Amino acid sequence: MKKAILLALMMVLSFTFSAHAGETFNLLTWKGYAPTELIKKFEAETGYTVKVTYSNNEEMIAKLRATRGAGFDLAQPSQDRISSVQKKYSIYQPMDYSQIKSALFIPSMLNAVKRNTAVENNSYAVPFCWGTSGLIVNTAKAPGATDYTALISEKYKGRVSYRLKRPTLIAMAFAMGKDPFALYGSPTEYKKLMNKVADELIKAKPIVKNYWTNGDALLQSMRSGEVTVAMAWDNGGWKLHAENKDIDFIAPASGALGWIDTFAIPAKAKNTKAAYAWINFIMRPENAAMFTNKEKYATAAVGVAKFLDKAVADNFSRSFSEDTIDNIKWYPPVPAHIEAIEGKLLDKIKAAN
Amino acid sequence: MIRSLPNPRWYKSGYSIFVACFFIFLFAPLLVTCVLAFNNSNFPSLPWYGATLDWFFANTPDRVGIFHDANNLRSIMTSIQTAFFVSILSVTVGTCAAFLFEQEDFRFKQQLYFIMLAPLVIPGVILGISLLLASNTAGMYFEDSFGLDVPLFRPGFWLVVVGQFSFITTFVTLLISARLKKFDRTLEEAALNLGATRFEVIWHITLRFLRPAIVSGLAVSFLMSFENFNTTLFLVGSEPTLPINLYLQVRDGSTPVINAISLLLMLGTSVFIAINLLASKKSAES
Amino acid sequence: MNIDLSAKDIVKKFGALTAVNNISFDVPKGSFFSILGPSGCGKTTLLRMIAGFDHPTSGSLKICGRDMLGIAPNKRPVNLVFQHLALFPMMNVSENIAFGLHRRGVDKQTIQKKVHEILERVGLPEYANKRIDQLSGGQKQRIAIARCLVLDPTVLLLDEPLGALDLKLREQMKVELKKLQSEVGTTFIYITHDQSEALVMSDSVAVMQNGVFEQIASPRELYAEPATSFVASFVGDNNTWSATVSGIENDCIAVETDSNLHFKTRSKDNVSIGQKVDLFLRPEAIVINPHDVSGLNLLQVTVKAVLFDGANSRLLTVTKAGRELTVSLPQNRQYDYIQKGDRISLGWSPESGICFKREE
Amino acid sequence: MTAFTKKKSLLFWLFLAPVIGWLGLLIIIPHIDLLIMSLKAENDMGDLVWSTANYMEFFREPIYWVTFVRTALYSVITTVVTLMISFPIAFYIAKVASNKLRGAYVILLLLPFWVSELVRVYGWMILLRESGVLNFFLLKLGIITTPIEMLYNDATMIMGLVYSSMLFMVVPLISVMESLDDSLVEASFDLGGGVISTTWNIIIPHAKPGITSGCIVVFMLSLGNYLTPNLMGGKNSLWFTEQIYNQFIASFNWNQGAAFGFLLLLLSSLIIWFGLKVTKQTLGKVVA
Repeated sequence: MKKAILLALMMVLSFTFSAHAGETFNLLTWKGYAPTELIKKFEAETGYTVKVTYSNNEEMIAKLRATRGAGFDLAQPSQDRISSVQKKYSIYQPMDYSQIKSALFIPSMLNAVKRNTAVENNSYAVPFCWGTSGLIVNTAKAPGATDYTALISEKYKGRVSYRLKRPTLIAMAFAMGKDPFALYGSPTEYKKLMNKVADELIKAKPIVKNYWTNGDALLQSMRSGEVTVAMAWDNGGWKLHAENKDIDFIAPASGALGWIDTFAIPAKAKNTKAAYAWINFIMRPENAAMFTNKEKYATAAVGVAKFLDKAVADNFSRSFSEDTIDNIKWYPPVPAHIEAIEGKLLDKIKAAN
Repeated sequence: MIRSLPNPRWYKSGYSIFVACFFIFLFAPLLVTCVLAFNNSNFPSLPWYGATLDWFFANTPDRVGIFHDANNLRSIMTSIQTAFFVSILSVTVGTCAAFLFEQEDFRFKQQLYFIMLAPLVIPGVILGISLLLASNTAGMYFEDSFGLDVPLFRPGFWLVVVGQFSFITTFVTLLISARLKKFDRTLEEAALNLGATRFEVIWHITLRFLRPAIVSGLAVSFLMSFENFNTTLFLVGSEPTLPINLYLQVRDGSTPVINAISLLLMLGTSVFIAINLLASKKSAES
Repeated sequence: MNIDLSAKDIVKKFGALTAVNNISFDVPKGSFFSILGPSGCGKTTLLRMIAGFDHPTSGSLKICGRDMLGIAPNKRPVNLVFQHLALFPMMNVSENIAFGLHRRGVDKQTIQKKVHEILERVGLPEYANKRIDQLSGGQKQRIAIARCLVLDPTVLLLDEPLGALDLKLREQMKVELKKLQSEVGTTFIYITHDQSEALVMSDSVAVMQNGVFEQIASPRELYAEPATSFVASFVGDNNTWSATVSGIENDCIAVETDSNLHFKTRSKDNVSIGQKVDLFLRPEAIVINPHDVSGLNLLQVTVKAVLFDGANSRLLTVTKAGRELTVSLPQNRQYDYIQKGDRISLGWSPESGICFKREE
Repeated sequence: MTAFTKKKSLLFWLFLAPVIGWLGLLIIIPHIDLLIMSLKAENDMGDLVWSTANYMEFFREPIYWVTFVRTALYSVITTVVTLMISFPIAFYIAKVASNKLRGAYVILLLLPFWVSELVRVYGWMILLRESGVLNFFLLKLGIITTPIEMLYNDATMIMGLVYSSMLFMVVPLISVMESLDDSLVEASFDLGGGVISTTWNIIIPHAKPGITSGCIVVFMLSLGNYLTPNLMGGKNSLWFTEQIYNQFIASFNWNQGAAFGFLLLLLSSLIIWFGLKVTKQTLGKVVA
């Protein structure tokens, strides 16, 4: 008995300390951004053990703030959420662009991200993938949903779902004919606009079935017809389209919201070597294409076209006509204070009856 | 009304039906979870597409069974490690606390006892954020004044251990105190009388008497740690424990793998409880 | 004579075990009836059947002529004083007493009056507002009885209520209980394993063993004329010999004990020569160094110890064959000379001894 | 004598040191820090200064205190419902079920609660959602024609909370009822009491310590619950713990979150203190 206990003790202890000693690579990212096949391939190539933690923009920032930039070797925030956070909490380290094979990236996108994540003389991120938020519509069951206003339309009562997050507020502001990004500079104006948006959303609350937090769950409810109109990312709509031709992603009339997700290295990353290795690995055309084929997100890598499935390539051209592409609203960097305003309003919407 | 009283039939059968309903209520969600772990569908819901063991053993790009799911397996390991350290720490300190409050007398004992009970009424979330804030304050202080980066002072494995320890110890203390109360102190006096030192007395007599309570303290703290969510949520770093990991999956997309994990979890806990029961029965007999 | 309680052919089985085996008895109104027996003899089961907590397997039970079968305990005109009293610790004294009256829907003023009266009766008028844990053992006892008596039950059942008290208090409570019973005139059924309680208080006593009544009689009769050897050995102290019948005379028999002593005595049962018997002899029936020996059984013994206990003092003696014998030692100073180790002679009259057939 | 006291005091320090370390470093200091943090806020320059702004914000903004009151109220409702369901169950297990079955019942009762709360909530979600198991069977049986969303409403959320904290009510009730002498119930019946008057006059007063401690724990757990309201509550169910979480995660306003945390702590202490006062008990006695 005593021997067994001793053995168990030794085992747990050895596990605990070996786990810290090994060459692990800690990735803080969105669900789907690190497909299992790619992780396995990367591990085989480099010998690192990859540990993935799933998160979203807000939690990424909160987590890195709490750890003061430790615990993870690489994070994947959206490009608009980096500079203000970096100014305030210093949770990232400057990106060493010399370690990055810049030939792998679409140059304009790399430059845009560099510009948007610049704080003082340093830039903090490189692009990974991009996409848009818009509407996923079951055209058979909900004809006529072409703009964000469908989300607050009586017509679709009880069949609507969206995230209770900042993109929804911004989308509704655009739908009301305003440009919230133009008001980023003046918090009071911005607050006024957002108050109006919040009032609309509160008024339209009976129309919402639920506020989704779970991407897969949303897709499942769209599949089953519980939800027919949703605001979500384009890739979700395309995934569903592959199964059911009635469902598709629609770029809304007042403009899809364009985002770019990036790689940024936390301030106290232990294994920056692995971080750079991962970036250079996953941006290789064949790997980036594999990711796009599986998750349907558009990648920031060049030369992927020949590896892409035809269906995936078609998705984009089907949902985006020439002028809808021009109409994509790209997120500019979020200034401080803005998020506090939005946070309170989101709470208010959630609590309202 | 009670066993020794004659009861009318309607009363007896009505009562039995109520109790039966209660147990159905208790087990329905668990049963459904277990059954759907075997459904050959990519989603944890009906209709039934036939039985499969994919969610345990599969290893394909579409379906990864729990035994090949590195992410979940790692979080199970993390949970075991956390629970291991938490139970050892809290039983050690809890035993000290039990001795302190049961056998020693000192000023401010009442006040200290009251503080010891406080974690019972502090919501877990609050405990989590206050520890997060305090560790952050301490971490900043050490960094700014000494340039030291102390891993303990930021969310991560050890902060989770510390956070869970901080309230589980209260439960362990109460558990061990309850047994220590029943201890006949004349036994200690007898041992002292026979020439033992205080340390020897505690080691040979009191601790041996406390053994069943210590064992069940270990078990209880292990299980409490294993299933804790509220406190852990704020303290977890790059190594999520199983409940946190499951939460992220339930929230961000779920496959029947979660059902499979739940099933294993129930099996594991049942075995754990059974062993614990047998052990306590054995020690009660001896 | 009015019969308050009438039990007929009561049988109670728990699975294979027969706890009460075919018992019949009547309790007259206003009497103090005790059931005396060792623990496990079935007396508590019998009492619980009367109270309504258990149902007899067969037989009938009537109170005041009314059949009690199928009547719930809270509907029976009997009340029970529990072994550990079962006073409600969450209520004070007067609330405890008022509990049953409230259940009957008696109005508040009447309740108050009755509670006051019964407290007077049990001699605790000042205790109405005390908590239960502030009472002494004897006071609790009286409150428990008061709680039942206030309901004017036809029959009051008492389940060894004096068991938890210390000796002195028990002696005192015996007297008080008897007094209280004769004052209120309620029928008491009292169960106990303590023969002294049964003998002191009762009008009649039933001795119970293995689920049957061995004898129902007045205390005096029980003591002087036990009907069975169990009663003889259970009630009062006795010296016992195993013996064989060696001769039969008119109303006397001659026996030879295992240690070869020859006695004359009387027999309860019909015996023949050669019959194995048990001979019972009470310590107080033995005379020490008798002056007039005519007609007495005589034997020589050595004093092994003097057991001084006031009025209850005894001598522990041994016969030549090594058989121990206790003898009452009257404290009239007449026998002060007897010392440990003395040889003395003992005598007893044949009427004092009693024989029963040995049951093999 | 001196040698003896010396040794004793060494032992005493040995016991005291870890306990002080635990309570001081992990309970007292963090909560003081929580209080300090809650009393600091950013001024217009972005510096942290002493301020009661966080608390003012709470009272000024109805969504915060409405959520706060709502959380408290729903926790009370949860506690009451839990008590009503648990009381007869505990009584059954302690006093009605045969001795042989009692152990089995208790194990059955414990089993679900050692499984992570998340798994239990997840089970309910599978069971109740619009495409869930219950709807599936109701449709199959023809009781309903279109599926009903049973998840995401307040009643379901309360049911989830009741389910989550049931054990912490039943167990203390069972142990307190086991200590009830059967003869008290018998005496009550003997004196003419029925089921209702016996329950009211004898059993409930006797079970009071168990009821109190069960209620305290259940109330506490509901108030501090995050998972159940978050996953089962739906679009209207803002729980106060969620507000705290949002302040930390979504708004990055730790000071505001600290203030909310402190308010929640205050609320739970107050209600528990009040509950103890009303039932005339002390915390030490209730938990021991």
